[in-house]
Amino acid sequence: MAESNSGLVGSFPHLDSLLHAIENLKKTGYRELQALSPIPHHAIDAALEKPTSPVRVFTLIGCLLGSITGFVLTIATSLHYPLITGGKPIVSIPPFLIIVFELTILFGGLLTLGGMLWNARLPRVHIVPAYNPRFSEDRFGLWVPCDEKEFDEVTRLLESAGAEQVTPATR
Amino acid sequence: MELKRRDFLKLLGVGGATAAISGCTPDAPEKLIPYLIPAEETVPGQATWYATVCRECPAGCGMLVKTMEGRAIKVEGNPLHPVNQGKLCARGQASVQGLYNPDRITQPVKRGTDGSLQSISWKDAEAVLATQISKFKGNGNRIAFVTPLLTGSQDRLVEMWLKAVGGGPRLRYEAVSYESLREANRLAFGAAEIPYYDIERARLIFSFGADFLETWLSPVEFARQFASMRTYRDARIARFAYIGPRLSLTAANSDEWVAVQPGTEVFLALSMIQVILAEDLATGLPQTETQDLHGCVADFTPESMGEKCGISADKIRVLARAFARARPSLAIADGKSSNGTDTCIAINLLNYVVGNVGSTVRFGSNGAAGRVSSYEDFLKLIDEIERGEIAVLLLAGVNPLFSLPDAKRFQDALKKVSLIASFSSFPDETAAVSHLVLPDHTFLESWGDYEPREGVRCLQQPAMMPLYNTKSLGDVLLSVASQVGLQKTLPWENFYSYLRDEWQKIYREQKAQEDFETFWARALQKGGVFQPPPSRAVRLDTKAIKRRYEPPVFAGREDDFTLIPHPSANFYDGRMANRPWLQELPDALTQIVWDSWVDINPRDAERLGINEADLLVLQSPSGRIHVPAHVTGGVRAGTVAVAVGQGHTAFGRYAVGRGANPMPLLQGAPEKISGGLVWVGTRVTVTRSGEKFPLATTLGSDRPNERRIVQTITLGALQQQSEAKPKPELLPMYPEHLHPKHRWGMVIDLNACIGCGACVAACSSENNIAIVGKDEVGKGREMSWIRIERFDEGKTDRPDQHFIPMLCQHCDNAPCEPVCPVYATYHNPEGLNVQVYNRCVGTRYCSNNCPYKVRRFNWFTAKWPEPLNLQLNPDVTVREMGVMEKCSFCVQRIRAGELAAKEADRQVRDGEVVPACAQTCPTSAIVFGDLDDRESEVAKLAKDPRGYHVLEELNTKPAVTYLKKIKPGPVEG
Amino acid sequence: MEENLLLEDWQKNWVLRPSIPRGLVWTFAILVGFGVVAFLASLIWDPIRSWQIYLINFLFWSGLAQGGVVFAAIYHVVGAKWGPTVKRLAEGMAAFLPVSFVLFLPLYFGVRMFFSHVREINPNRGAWFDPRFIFVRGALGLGLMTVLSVFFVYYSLRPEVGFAQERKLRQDSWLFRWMTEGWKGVEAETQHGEVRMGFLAAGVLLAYPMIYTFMAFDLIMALDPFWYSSLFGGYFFISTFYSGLAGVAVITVLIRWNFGSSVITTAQLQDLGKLLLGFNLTYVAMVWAQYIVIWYGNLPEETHFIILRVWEMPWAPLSWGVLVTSVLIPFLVFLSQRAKQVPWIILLVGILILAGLWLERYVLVVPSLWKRGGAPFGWIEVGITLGFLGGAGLSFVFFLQNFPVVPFIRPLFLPVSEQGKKVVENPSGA
Amino acid sequence: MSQLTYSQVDHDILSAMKSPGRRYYLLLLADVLVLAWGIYAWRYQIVHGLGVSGLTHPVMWAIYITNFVFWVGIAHSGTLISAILYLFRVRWRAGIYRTAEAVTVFALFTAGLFPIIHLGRPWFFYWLLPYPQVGGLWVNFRSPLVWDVFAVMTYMIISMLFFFTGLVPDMAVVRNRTSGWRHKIYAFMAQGWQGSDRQWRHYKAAYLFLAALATPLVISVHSVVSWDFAQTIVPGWHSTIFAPYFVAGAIHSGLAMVITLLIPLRKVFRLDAYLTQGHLEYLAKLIILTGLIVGYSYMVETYIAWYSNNIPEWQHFTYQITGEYAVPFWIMILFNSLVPLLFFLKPIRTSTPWLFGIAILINIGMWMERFVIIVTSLAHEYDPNSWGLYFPTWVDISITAGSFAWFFFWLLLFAKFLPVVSIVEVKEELPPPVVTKEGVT
Repeated sequence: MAESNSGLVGSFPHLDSLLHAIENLKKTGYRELQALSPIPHHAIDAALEKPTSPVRVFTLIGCLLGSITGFVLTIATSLHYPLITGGKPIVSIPPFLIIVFELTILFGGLLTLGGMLWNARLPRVHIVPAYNPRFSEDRFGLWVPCDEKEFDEVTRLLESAGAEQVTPATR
Repeated sequence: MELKRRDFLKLLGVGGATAAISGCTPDAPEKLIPYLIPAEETVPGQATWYATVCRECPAGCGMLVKTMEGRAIKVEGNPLHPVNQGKLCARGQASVQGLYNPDRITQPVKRGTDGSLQSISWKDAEAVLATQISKFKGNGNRIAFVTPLLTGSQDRLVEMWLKAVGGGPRLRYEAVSYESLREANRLAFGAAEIPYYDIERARLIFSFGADFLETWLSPVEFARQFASMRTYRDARIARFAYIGPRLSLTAANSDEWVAVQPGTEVFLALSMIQVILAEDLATGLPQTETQDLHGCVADFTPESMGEKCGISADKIRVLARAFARARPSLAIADGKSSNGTDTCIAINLLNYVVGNVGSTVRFGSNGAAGRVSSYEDFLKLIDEIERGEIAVLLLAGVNPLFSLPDAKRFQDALKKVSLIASFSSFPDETAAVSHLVLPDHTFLESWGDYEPREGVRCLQQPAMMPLYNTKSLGDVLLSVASQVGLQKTLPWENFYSYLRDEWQKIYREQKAQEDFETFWARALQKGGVFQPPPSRAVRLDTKAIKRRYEPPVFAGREDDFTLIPHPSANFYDGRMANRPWLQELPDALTQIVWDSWVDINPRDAERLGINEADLLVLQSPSGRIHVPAHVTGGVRAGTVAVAVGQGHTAFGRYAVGRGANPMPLLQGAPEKISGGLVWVGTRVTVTRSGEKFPLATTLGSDRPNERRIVQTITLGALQQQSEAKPKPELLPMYPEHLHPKHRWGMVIDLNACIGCGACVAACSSENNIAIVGKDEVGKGREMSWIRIERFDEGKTDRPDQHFIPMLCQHCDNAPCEPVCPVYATYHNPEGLNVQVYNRCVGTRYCSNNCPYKVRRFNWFTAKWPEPLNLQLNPDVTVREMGVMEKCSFCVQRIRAGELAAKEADRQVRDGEVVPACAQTCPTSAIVFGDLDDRESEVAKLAKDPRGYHVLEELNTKPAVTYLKKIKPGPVEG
Repeated sequence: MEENLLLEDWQKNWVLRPSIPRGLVWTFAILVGFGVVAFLASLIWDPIRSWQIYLINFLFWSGLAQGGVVFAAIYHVVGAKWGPTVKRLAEGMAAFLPVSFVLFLPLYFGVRMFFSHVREINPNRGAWFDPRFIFVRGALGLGLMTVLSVFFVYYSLRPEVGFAQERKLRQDSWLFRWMTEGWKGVEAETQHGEVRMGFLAAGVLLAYPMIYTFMAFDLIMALDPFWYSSLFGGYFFISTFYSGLAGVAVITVLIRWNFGSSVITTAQLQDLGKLLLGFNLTYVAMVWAQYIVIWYGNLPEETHFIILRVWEMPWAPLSWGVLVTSVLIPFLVFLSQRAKQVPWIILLVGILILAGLWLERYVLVVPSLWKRGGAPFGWIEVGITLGFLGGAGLSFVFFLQNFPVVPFIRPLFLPVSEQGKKVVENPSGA
Repeated sequence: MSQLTYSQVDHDILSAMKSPGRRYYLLLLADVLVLAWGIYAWRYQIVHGLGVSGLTHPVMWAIYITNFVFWVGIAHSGTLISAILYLFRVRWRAGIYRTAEAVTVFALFTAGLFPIIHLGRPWFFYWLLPYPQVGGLWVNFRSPLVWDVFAVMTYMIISMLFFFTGLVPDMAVVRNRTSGWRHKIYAFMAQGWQGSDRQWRHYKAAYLFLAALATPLVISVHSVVSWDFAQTIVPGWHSTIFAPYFVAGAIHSGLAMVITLLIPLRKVFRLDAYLTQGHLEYLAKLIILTGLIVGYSYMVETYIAWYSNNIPEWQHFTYQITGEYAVPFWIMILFNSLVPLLFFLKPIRTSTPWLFGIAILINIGMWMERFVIIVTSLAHEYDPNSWGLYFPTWVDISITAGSFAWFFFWLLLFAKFLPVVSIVEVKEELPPPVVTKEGVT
């Protein structure tokens, strides 16, 4: 993403002030804001107008892959080495369906996790300087990408909204 | 009889038998043989068969020994042999475990002055004997010789030898003997012999205590005849009633068990005669004789006799009429009580009045059992010993110290003998007191011959070179003879040459066209020279009949229990107790293994507060034993029964300290008339010792619990249905699968099965079944692939027992297969349910899902103490710890048969592939073959109206079809 | 949102009642008539056909109604709050229960016909299969079930009806006076009712599985006296509950068109969709759990029932039809989030499920009884089925016309516990 | 808990992770000793063969499989609480789901051992895994045991994913408060979490879908386990109701186990504010439900055994209630379906001692249930001649004891090294800090 590397981080003790700040900044035309919070909150997502996560697609693909694998595995191996057991047909679909089901879930689960890591850009070794440990505890952070000449304005907007401190940070 | 192909194959091998002594066979089988130049008939992986004769009991069944790489691994019946016609009993099957018994005496031993045993060379051993012999040579019968029942050349050699060394007396000692029978025949018909009983032809049989399916005379032969007599022909079936206080296996196979008071059989017989004569049902008697006879039996009215015997008068009448009307009928008796001879005479008369003598009872064949020296003679010998008249006592293959009632006395007497030489192959009780042991070969390693009855001359040839440094009795005698300077009288350098000379005589009397060598080779191939039993007419000596028929007398307190000791089906007189297979072969009636027990009636048990497995004390005037109780309706109230055979104090690891030996309880006086041992003549006090003695049994519950595993059909019902009713066709859940080449299957006729267990022993021998011992069996961990299940449908005090061999059913829809995660078991294209040992990881899921519970799991690594491992069948995998195993329909034999057929470029013939169980089954109850082949016997039998599948409702589609047991109901007049 | 209803809205709310076209009522009435005629005619014409289709419809419609009430009961027990109107509509389905109880009585003759042969086939269980015994235990069970359900609904309605009486919000009627005997003022009544409903709901939830299990065993499983499956009872009451849910969904959508989305929100529709999806899976799990075990075990006494229905003509296509309509299609549709929010999709799927489950009852019952060729379907079947439809329709219309569809008392007069707030509903009771 | 603040939450929960005292180490030591003994017993069995256990013909399965089913069952409640209740947006799960999930994971560790322990040739256990073996022969997909392999493996993987995904944000908190090697470990587990809105968005989505997948999975797993029995034709095993019956039973025992663990946990770590009596009461209510389902199953099983006219089935039932194993049977009836009904009484389900006691009884009862089902059915099968009994030996018992030690070993570590209550989810339950009156909706 073409984001500029410098920016400011506002730290808020209250959720609603964070939301105000987002509103104001958006009004003033700042984009690509990034909120940092100890908990997820739908209000934040709403304020930032982020699209719904594409992880669901990964899950779907995983499930499809899983069931296909299940069918191929069971049927192909049975045909490759056909042994009659208990008079049951070589390709006994009912038992195979159980394998199919389990693999569907397994692959679905794995790709879901994969999808999350991929989309959330995890794992990451370097944590952005914008991050402040208290953002995992009891503070809400807002990172505004902007260059030096915008600093004052942004700082004003953040503080007016109720930021207790505003610090410059690079990505 | 025509030769089946596979029999012929076996016989081919025999051709080279002569090579056995010319030393071509590798002498030490456990040594690896380099096959660069294969020895004549030892082709690696190729079985060679030798014909010989079974010497485990006096019956003299023909035997074929399968050897591979120069070692005997399996025995089967000789199909050409008139006595057993290819069948063997469990004991016969176990003879290889005698050969490979880990406790055999491997070389001569001498007891030092301090009583310790030193092993010495044969030279020295024979020298010791020779010096003693020459010392007492000639000066008046100082040398006594006791052998088991020998016949033919061996017997003559012993006689000659003893004569030559001026010795005597000579005894043919058998613990199980028939003096009363022989004597009764002498008195009644002037023929002191054991006649030939034609059970097959009889329409009705009364057995007065003769257990002819287990131990009596020639069980295998009788079992075969019994089965064929019992077959359902033109809507009829011959009946069989057993008269005696104990429900033996034989009795369990009867239509009716008449549990009379012990020893009163004679009166039942007499009153039957009385009825027959009174109601004028006799046949083939001149009027005068009839009246004459009637005179002697007039007082024996059913009423008076009835309560003597403890049964109703009407019953007697019914039996009598039935016996007279069924033509021919047959009555046989054992005569083991104090009035045994009277009993047998009465039975003779019974047979006589209805004209059985000459038809189902034929004299002239002179059965070998009749040549046994009487028990009285042995007592005489003991007297002589006590008087110090015997200096040298030679004991060859007999164990009187175990089987004599008053063994104690004999043992004390022996102190007076300066040399006791035993020729025993095993460290038995008798060998344990001998000064010198000159171990004989087992019969599988030695030459000899045997004549079970006139006209049946069996050749006994070694199947392999001796396993140990042993020497055959004949050879020892001859070499000793030469050492004491008797070359003139006994010129032969070894027994083999002597035997051939003897057979020259037979050759001459045969007046055969071929030269001797061919005759000899053919004899070896066929296992001997066989002719139909000669028959001789006899007349009844009425004087003998006019006698006072004694009531039985018993030693011991009046109100005590009558003791019924009986030879055991597994151990005979105890000589088989060192065979692990037989120890682990469940007793047919109790499924108890590795032990002995006393049968006691529930009513008595209740009275005395005795429960199953309470350790009881049996006290008789002459001795006492401790033995656990088995509460069963199989003995008449007031009697207790103990099997002979267990309770050895010496005899190797498998026999020592197991169970109890009842013989010491017997008061041991001989029967007045015949001089035989009175078996049923002692009363014992039964008390609880307070201890428990857990008995190991393979039996879960013998109640059918409505599962209909054994199915029976009444004669009436059978006569109704002519052919099998078509079963309602079920809609299949899965598509059907086919068997392109073969569909191996089996039919088991429950009407023929007598529950003897020969199949179980044969299976163990063929398939390397592990022996697990008493404790493990107690936990249910026995390994046998086939078992005889017993279901008891009668009241507890009147058992009605049915037997069914249970083995893997090789189901089309086998529940065991699909549950295996690793395909260790599956259904092969020939219809076999195969078990792949190498795949098995041991989840044991298959066993859980097998409704027939025929799968066996290897809980531990199986052990075969040296040299028992030499018996292992190289064609069958020895299974590892942790894998499942089960009946394979003897797949190794199937493959062999298919291979033979392939080489000959033809189809597998019906009857060409026979599993071990079917092969040995004395009654041919088991038939195996290809169900796809419409012409095969098995396919035909499978359609029999009596056919059914066990647990049919489970839709497993088994390959084994059972034929319902026919229940004709009790004997009707 | 019910929390901030204002007092003046009540009047509106009360008056707010679905405008039911007269035509609809008449149609239902005509259908009933048609059904009765068809039934009576067929009794002479071909009694077995009329009785088996009668049984099928009885099972289907009673199950449907009962399922609705059970849903309401669960909603109550777990203290759910997400859709009072939906719950009220579910309660409304109880209106058919008394009718269905009455409809069970004539079934005695049907039962006698069905089980006439059993004694010979299966003597050991003859007494158990005695038609009188089956009928009596059935009647007792259904009676209990109906009483519990109706009283549960009664205590839910009583405060509102009484309140309306108090405020003269609607013209007086005998029904209302009877319903509000001994009125103790709205607050007391509400509190009191709440307690009663708690017990009755528990009663309904305990009785329903047992009674419907034995209905399944007696009126369906026993029709084939040799077949048995221990899960069959559970399978059946899950199936009826599933049909109940579908019914609720259908009604909810219809009412929504009538009232607009202010009363029944999209969120509520979506929740209904989720529930349907959940029970769709539960239902298929029940079918599967029975099928796989019987398929694998391959025991004739079990398989014959399945084989006949799944692989033999003419039943096979019907059985597979059940799976497609009541399981497969709904599953695929409801996988999508959006589909659960579109009323007409929910309506269609709901109807599809109901049709499928009706067919399921047909396939369960008919092959056991019908020994002639083909699958009986004609004017008899159609007629009687429509008759039942009419009956059910009328009774529900009766409910709509007499009782408030939007509950408004409880939110006002019931203090909501802290925990109560926390519990978002958990209708499966899991 | 509305009076709590965010930092208070952090402090309370993290204080449980302070370095442990002597009591803890003693407990750990005792546990490890039992574990070692169990391992010795297993080694003994591998060397000498399965014969050293009480297993025999015909009872080829006994308490090893009992333990397997028992532990898989224990696992289920964890997934129920963390996944199913999550889907139903049940808020009270927040306090307990972390522990419940830990129970799931560790129970699966334990359960997974028994299929190997009970093998005749455990050194070949990998033959059960799907890979081409001799001649391209794979496993037999028709075998319920192979279904087991797939089901349990999948279950183990998914529940671990779920567990660790749920941990990530908390790990960030711990990371920020630790230093040195601990910091490194937690930093790794936190995966560089910083709580940006993007991370949260995808995280929540993933978590939701994992929950949605885990729900049908948990049902399937115990159904598959039940089919190990139901697919056979063994009287007492072959029954269609087994799948739902086992699932209910599994959750029944699982909930009981969670209660048994939570009660000491909240006591020791003083987490009463987070694991309230209310939580336990909800669990008790769920136990009523599962208990009723289990009871229903017992009843229907009996009815069908009678109704079916199937002689082995009916005799099996009568054997159960009267035979050698009657005591375990009646224990199972009493503890599983009758005792839990006491929870209908509010005073009982709100009293900690009662809760604890009854939970223990249910654990025992559910173990007995599996034992009864497995052993009695095998002991009296179709062929009366080969009926037999099973009695455990010291080996069976030691291995069983060892398995419990193994489970608690992990649990003890968990209690010290990971937050036993989810920090983030507790915070989510609190009203977010705001300045304005009406708050944020």
